[in-house]
Amino acid sequence: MQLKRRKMSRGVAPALGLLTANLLLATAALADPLGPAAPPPVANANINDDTETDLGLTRVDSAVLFYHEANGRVQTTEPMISVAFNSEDGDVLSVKLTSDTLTGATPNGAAPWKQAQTFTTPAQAPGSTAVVTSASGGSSLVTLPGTGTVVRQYTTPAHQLPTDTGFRDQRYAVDAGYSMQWSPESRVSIGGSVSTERDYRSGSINAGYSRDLFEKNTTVSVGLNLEFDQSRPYFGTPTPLTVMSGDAKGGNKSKTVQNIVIGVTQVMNRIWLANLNYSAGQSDGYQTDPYRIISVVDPVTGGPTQYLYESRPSSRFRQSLYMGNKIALGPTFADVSVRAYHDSWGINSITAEINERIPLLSWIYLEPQARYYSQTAATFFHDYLVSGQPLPTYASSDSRLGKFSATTLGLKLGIKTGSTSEFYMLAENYKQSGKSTNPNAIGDLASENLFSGVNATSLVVGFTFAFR
Amino acid sequence: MRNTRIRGRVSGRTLTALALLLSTLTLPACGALGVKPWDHDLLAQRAMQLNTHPHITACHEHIYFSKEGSSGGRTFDGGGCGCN
Amino acid sequence: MCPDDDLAPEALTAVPEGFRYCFQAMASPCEVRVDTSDPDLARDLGRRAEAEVRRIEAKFSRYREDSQLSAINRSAGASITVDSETAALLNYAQHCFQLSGGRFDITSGVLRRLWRFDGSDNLPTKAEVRRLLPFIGWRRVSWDGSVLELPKGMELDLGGIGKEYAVDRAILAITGVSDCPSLVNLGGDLRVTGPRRGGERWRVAIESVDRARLTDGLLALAHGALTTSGDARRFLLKNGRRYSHILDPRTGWPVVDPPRSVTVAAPTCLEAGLLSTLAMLQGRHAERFLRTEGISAWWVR
Amino acid sequence: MPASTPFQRDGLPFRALSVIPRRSALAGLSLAPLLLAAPTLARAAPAEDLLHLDSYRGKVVYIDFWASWCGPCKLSFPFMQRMLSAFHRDDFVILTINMDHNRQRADAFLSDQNQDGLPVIYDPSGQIAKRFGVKAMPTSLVVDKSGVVRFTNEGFFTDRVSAYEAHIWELLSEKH
Repeated sequence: MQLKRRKMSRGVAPALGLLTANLLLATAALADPLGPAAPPPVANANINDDTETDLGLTRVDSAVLFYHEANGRVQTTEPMISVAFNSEDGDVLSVKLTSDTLTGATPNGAAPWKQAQTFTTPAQAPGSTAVVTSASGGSSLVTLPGTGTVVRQYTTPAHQLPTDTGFRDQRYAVDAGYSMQWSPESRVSIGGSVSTERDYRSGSINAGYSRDLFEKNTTVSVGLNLEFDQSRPYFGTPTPLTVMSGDAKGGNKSKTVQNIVIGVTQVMNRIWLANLNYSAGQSDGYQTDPYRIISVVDPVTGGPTQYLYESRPSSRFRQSLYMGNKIALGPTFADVSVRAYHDSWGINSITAEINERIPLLSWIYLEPQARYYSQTAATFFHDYLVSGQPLPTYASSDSRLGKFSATTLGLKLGIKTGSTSEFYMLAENYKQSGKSTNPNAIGDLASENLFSGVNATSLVVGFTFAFR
Repeated sequence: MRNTRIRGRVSGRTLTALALLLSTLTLPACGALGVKPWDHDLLAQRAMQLNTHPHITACHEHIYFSKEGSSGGRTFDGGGCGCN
Repeated sequence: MCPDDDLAPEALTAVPEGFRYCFQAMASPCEVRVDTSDPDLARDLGRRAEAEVRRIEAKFSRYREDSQLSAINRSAGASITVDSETAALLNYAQHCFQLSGGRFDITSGVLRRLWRFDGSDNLPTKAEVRRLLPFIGWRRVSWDGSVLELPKGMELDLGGIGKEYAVDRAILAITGVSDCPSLVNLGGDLRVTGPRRGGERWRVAIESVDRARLTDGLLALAHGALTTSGDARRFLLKNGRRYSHILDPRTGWPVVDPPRSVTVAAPTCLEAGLLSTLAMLQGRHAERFLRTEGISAWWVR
Repeated sequence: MPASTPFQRDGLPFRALSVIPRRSALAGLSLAPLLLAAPTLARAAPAEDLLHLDSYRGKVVYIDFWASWCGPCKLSFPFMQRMLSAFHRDDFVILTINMDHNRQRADAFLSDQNQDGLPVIYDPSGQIAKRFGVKAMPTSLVVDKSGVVRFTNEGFFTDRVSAYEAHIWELLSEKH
């Protein structure tokens, strides 16, 4: 029986390709004959190899900062705790509490001199009879003859940077924020914060929007922040450039700060994530430090003739361009960033940072950190004013406004205690360095160390964990 | 924003111009960079996030804000404390 | 290609392009070339490929008494539920049967009882062939996608797709665990995972039909697979007429005047194998089939 | 019959020819998933008509591209597990395609999720994902009974699970 000679259908090859693919697809779905490639998967080979996410988890992160400046200067202890509630779709509600205890001596702005110097500050808050009882170490209460007002006086020995040890402060701050996935490609966030200390209050609100482009390789974001601060000096706000005295001063002063940050985060390649931020901030209102003074010195000897309360402009426009990079080099992760900053007070600065996170074992890593910073002086920065010369409109001797550079060297240690929990610790030294003696300073000031930068060590100890 | 802003010296304007130039240049170029969505394995690592330890970043912001003239960059710069 | 002998001392040998892992399976010398400088990786990938090839051989070779296929062939008409892999292969064979107008038929294996292609001239008689035809024909098999009933006396033979399927599966076994460029070659049916490091192409030797010249030319291959049908060693010669070992299952007789060998390139080994077999089954019209289908192929008349 | 001529192709003596077919065997061929890159010059067919999953004709197919490092992917597995048990094997098939470069991590992920039910196809080089123009992780494609990709879900959001499920019901209710 002769089978009918059916002609072979045309288009065999294309159909065959399809059939083959289906076959391989169907059979490929079978278990791999050899089973998993290697011995049963070991816990993450190294601690950096961790892609756990917080989706659907509540994350608690607590840390304490111990900050200590050399030679008796400022010292703070700052515990903080945050709780973040993560939904499974990326919405995050977070609250953070911070408290900050500050003690120690703060430079009062006067220049050192070859003789001891005595400074007089008010002891009674304006309109109240209460007297500062415990004038902390080194200062004493004196009743001025004639006026009968009680003032606080403290003396700085010769050749020493005048500092006021009368500072004790307790600050409390609450930050809250909510961010949500607005659409598969975009996120929005809103937030606010309140911070109070005995002589300063601050409140801010912020909002942000970010959008993913090019299959999430690029994220553009914009953030706005509006802040309202109120300076409430213990003994009222002194009139700028008036003589330092024990009299009660004026009332409180406030300022507003508006900020915008525009950022682009770009995946450069599989191991490199770059982030470019431009931020601009305008602050208007009272920006002077009510407790700081500036020495007016004798034009010949350089000796202090009087002390004036400092004065700063009432507006400041700041801009900075920041580029951060995260690079995965083999098992280590590098974080390299640079920032250029400029503001309307004449301060230009360059900051460069590098952190290298090196995994030691599967549960521990070390992260050496280094930072270099250098800034130019503000236009109105002076170590001192010269008696007899016309007073400038603005003048301050605050080292934060002077020309200096600083290096930070730190080491962070991370210990993984669970799939989503980690103990972390960072020890760091931050050292500012500037021109200590100024050869062409007036008279004997040339041999005094006018630089009042800090040399601080800080230790942060923290523990974070998450639960469903 | 009150308009009595002190005129920044030239370098202020150049910084703004530089920033705008950079953003206009980088954005279109961004399209060419990047990896396939399934090649984000290293980028998804926890250690690759821009802010792995928020509290440490906050401590740094606080210290540097109160000891230096500049601030900001990574996040909002802002006072929040009458630190001195 | 690897030495034929079974006693290859160390399966892994270094070659200019990296490493070559040799083994014997499916009655032919097999090699896995891995473009890497890491011998352990090469040995691991080689072993994976070999394990997959042996698994398929153990399951689907009709020469192995303990194979599933042999169990099916002994079922004498009983209904057998087959596992999903066998089902997928039977579906595939069924589609190929329909596509080829009945020319590709996995039930034509019984013809081997009559035909011995040893270069001699002992052809079977027409009567002997006619007596065997009732036991050939996929249409006689009842197959509903999971249960098979093979009539008594009939046999299945995955000869046309077994080796090619093993090559494709071996490639999957490799690409499943590594991006390392590799080549799997089972007795001339070969496939690459992709271009070699640096985008180079693989150089592959094609065994020609002319026994005198071992290799005929080199092919450079960056993607896909290559198979060759036709074989200089298996034919019959009777009063000047050459009978190739390609049998038309519908007639039980060798195909008339096929090319001596056809080599086809395609994305997968299965496609290349099927297309070269189908081309040979066209006999005289092989070249026309290859051209009209736009198949990239090389043949020798 | 002329003596055996060397391999003959377009009359060119055959030397080290690269595999450049005159008219590629794959021209117009609709490659279903697992076809790796076609020979060099073949045009890649557009992603849409690629998915003629012939052997799945008559079934709705849910294809999910995932990786161990992707947070939302982990959330999609319980959903897929539920869908697998919700519909009959003859009507509904789930295929998951793993994009991990490191197989160990994929297997570690699967053993954590104790996912033995869901078939996994390993695609470390992203061939399949490229063919389907995957733009996000995870991406799930819902294919109707005649093999056309009807829904593409980029990302996985738990508050859209009912929408994902509705897609499947819709396609199941269509006549094939």
